[in-house]
Amino acid sequence: ASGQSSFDRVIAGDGRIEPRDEMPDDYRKSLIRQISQHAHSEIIGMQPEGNWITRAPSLHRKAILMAKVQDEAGHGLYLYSAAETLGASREDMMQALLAGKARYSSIFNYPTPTWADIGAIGWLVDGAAICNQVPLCRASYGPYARAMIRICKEESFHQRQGFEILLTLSRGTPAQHELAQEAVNRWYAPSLMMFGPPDADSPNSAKSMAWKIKRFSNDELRQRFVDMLVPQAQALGLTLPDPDLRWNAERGHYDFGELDWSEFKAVLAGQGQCNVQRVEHRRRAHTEGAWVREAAMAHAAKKAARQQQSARGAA
Amino acid sequence: ASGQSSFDRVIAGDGRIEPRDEMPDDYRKSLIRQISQHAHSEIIGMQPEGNWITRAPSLHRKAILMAKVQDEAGHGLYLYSAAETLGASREDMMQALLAGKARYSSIFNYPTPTWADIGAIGWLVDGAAICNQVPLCRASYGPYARAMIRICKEESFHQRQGFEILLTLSRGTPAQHELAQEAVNRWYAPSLMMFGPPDADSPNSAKSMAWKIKRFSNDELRQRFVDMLVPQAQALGLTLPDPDLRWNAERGHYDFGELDWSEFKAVLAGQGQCNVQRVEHRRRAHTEGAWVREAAMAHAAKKAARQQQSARGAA
Amino acid sequence: MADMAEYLLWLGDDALVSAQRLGEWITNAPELEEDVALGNIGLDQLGQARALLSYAGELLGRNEDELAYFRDDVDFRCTHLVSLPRGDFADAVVRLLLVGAYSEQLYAALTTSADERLAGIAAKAIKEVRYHVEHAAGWAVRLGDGTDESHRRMQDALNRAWPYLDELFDPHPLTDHLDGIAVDPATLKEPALQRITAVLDEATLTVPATQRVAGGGRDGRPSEHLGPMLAVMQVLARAHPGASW
Amino acid sequence: MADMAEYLLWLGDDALVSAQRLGEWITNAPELEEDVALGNIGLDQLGQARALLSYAGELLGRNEDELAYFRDDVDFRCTHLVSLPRGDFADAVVRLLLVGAYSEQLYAALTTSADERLAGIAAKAIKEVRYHVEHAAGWAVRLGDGTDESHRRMQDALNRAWPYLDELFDPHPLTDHLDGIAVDPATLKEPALQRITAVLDEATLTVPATQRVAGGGRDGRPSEHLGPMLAVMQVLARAHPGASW
Repeated sequence: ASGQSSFDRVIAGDGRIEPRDEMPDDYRKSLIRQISQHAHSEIIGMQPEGNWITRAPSLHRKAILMAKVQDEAGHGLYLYSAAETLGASREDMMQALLAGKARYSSIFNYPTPTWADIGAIGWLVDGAAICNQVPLCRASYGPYARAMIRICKEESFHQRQGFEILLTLSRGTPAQHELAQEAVNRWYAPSLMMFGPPDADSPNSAKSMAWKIKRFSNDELRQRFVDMLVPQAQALGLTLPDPDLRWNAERGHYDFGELDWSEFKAVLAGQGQCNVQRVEHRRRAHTEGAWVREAAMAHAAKKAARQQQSARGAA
Repeated sequence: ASGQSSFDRVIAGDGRIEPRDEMPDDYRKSLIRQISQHAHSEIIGMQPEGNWITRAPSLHRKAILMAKVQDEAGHGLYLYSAAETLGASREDMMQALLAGKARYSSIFNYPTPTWADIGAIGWLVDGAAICNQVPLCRASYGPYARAMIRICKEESFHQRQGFEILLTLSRGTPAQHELAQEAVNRWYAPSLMMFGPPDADSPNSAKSMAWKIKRFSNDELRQRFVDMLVPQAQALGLTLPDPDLRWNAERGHYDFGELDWSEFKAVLAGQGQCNVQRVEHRRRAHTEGAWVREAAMAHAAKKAARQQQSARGAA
Repeated sequence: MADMAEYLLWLGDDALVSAQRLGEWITNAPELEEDVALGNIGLDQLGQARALLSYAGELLGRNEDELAYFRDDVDFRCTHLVSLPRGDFADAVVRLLLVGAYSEQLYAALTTSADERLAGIAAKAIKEVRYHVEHAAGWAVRLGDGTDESHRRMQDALNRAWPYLDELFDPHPLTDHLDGIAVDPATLKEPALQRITAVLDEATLTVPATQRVAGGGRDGRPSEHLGPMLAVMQVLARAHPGASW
Repeated sequence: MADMAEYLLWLGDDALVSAQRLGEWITNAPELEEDVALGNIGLDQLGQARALLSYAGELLGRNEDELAYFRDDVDFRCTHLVSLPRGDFADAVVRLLLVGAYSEQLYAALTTSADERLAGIAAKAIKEVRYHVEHAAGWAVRLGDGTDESHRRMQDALNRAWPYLDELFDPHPLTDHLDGIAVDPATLKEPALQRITAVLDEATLTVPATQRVAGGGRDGRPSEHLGPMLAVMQVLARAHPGASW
């Protein structure tokens, strides 16, 4: 009971919960779910962009893209570590992902048919991720908050790089401009859906906010994102594909049209264009790498045995 | 002794030796060596051309190339069968090839960096093969002679197709013309070397000729080939890369320059550009297919067992 | 006419991309006999593609090679199933079975198309496709009911391919616009599935219970695998625009 | 100046093609840590390639992207070893070890090149390459002296790569023309082989006794694998000639 009340006190005082602190079981489970989903999203998110590493149209862009995809692997690693501080095992989390039982951000089930998608992912998807994640840098669980601080720094680089790709395309040849516009047309609505369903339909949000894991509602974040995008789209010379998008002086925000949640739900339910491909890709890489991981363990065991033996010999 | 003399009689009378006929051990061994080398050459020869199936520049050419490479697999199969009639096992021959112990025509250790190589292989390599093989249609060993008749028919299609590819390139854009000339520059000398070393250095030839397996010497065939090429090269509008090539009215043949046999010997000794790659490719395909072959055998055994059981049940 | 051309692209692109993948198998098959067989099947598919794309090209004022070599992936109209990466031999067998069973129904129905030229193409194709399905079915049974490893590989391959099957049968407004000429893909599903499940039964394989994927190949949303495949297929033709070969 | 540019292409193309192959590993590594590590190494190599190709480009009046994207395979100057198909992780480790051991000697020697800019590039590269060799050596030992399967795979990969090693050390008239600036590759062979064999010993692997292949990459006779690789690498840039990215 004293643990429970200390937890409440820390939360109320906007303090940080650390791994060894007591915490309610629900809090722990909810965090494991959220952090592992976030980790999986980083890992699966490597694929739609990895798709263009071999075809990046300049060496400069190739280097940036390789670094970005590599950053995402790094983010996945921090986040798995953060989840491990809560008692989850990386192996279990990975197995859940490979078995198709774990969630990851649905946005990565959309394909990247053109190079402009790399720009759109950076600008829109990473942009939405940042809006979502900046508040998480103040999440009540310490390891998660610290991981998010590092991740957000890198993500904002990524977003700027995405913006630059689109800007170059938008100001390039007519064919390049069209590629950019067409990618924005495809990624705009899905990126708005990254904030989750409307507040009215979001059952987990209330608790997360009470626990100070989440700080703003889905709809608040979505509005913030749209308000941020509109001037940036103007700077890009690209149009956001929403006829209902307009400034509302009264609200001091942009109004925007209804989103088609039925598609979101279909993708979430596994029927997106790439759901199967993404999980299958990960499964194949994991399976093909099994002999390497086994060998590394076998070698470590051999080495330890040898050291033990030579220590014994010396004694 | 009566077998030996009947063999001699058949040979002397330009007749055919058939699988069940008695034959000298040397004759049998020499034929197995020659036929299996020929079979291996067909199989390995699929690779330099197979290299362009996915990139063939028109659907018409892609279809012709696929059919050609497939024909070569077929030729390999006939020839392995012909060798099997002499008591060799396909499995043993294949293992010798995979182990790098069996010979195949050195010409296939040259690479095909450009599409024009597909034309040059057809015109020059298949052309040389035909010169070599047409006399083999009268070889004294029946199954070999019959396989060669079928193979030669198809090879002459292939040669014509190669000629057509080069003709189209030669009459095409300047870049295409240059590709064609450059490929002919690379394949001309190696194709002349396909007839084997000069007669003076060819130890096996005399016996093969006495047995009526071989009917013309290496140098005779090479001369015949050069005489055939010169007018065809003129028709193609391409130059054969030999400054010493000129008509000799006295001989009634074209004179041609010395060949650089040191390169030939290096390639033969395994140091060509693609020796390692060709055998490794075959080894990989064979290894990756092992589970399929095992399953086919296991299924056949199961099926046979079931049939036997149901036959027993019926009895 | 634009609708007709579009429909021909559906069929022609499926055939072309299938043939291109089979082309990757040549020199890589598990036995020489299979190099020959896969080559034959690829050639049949390529022949179908050429007939269909030539016809489409006449309607569009382009020839077969312009359509094959100078369209980008988003301009192709093939389903996702045919562009999946080569995979192992079990993947090849499973795809040949699934695509073949669909094509068998498709071409059978198209032999009575009101468009005579398409009916003629279908009449030739149906004979070829029947053989392809037979060939795939033979392997499916041998491998499904072979060793433990071959059974596992076949089931894995089936699980991988299955989510892409439904796209082949998706209804589409285009076929409504071509009444009597084209076939509503949805009508092909039941007989094709019957054929497939009969083979899987004999092969001791289980029909997967997996979710379908979205597809979109017919509407210019190709799989991510198509772009890299076309990069290789088109590289030489595009390096020499306007050249003859 | 043409000689200098040619020499820079030797080094730059080796680095670029190595980086391109490593790029194929990202999202496919046996563990996430290795996705990161291979990505790092690929980025280092890409950085080396860019420095070298930019320099070559200045001498030739072309920029790094024109050299990377608008040359055909026969205009590349990389050795065959770097363009071999991706293979399995053992192939990646072996090639990284072999190419790394060569590069380690090469860049160490070039730090004293009479060409200051090249010496500067080498001074940066040598630090990176030392790490790459360490990384490869660590894996070679773990896998060579790991399980029976990993030992077999490593030895197989070593046998596959070994025939291509000699080309790296082939003497060539070009380096004679660049006395004091370039390094005679033959002089690098002994120390590189020492490094390699020390690792193989610890890894319980056997130096293969296989024949070398002819090579020819320095003289415009690229491996057959380079063309298809460049088809993919260059496809987008070539589809938009003159565009900026």
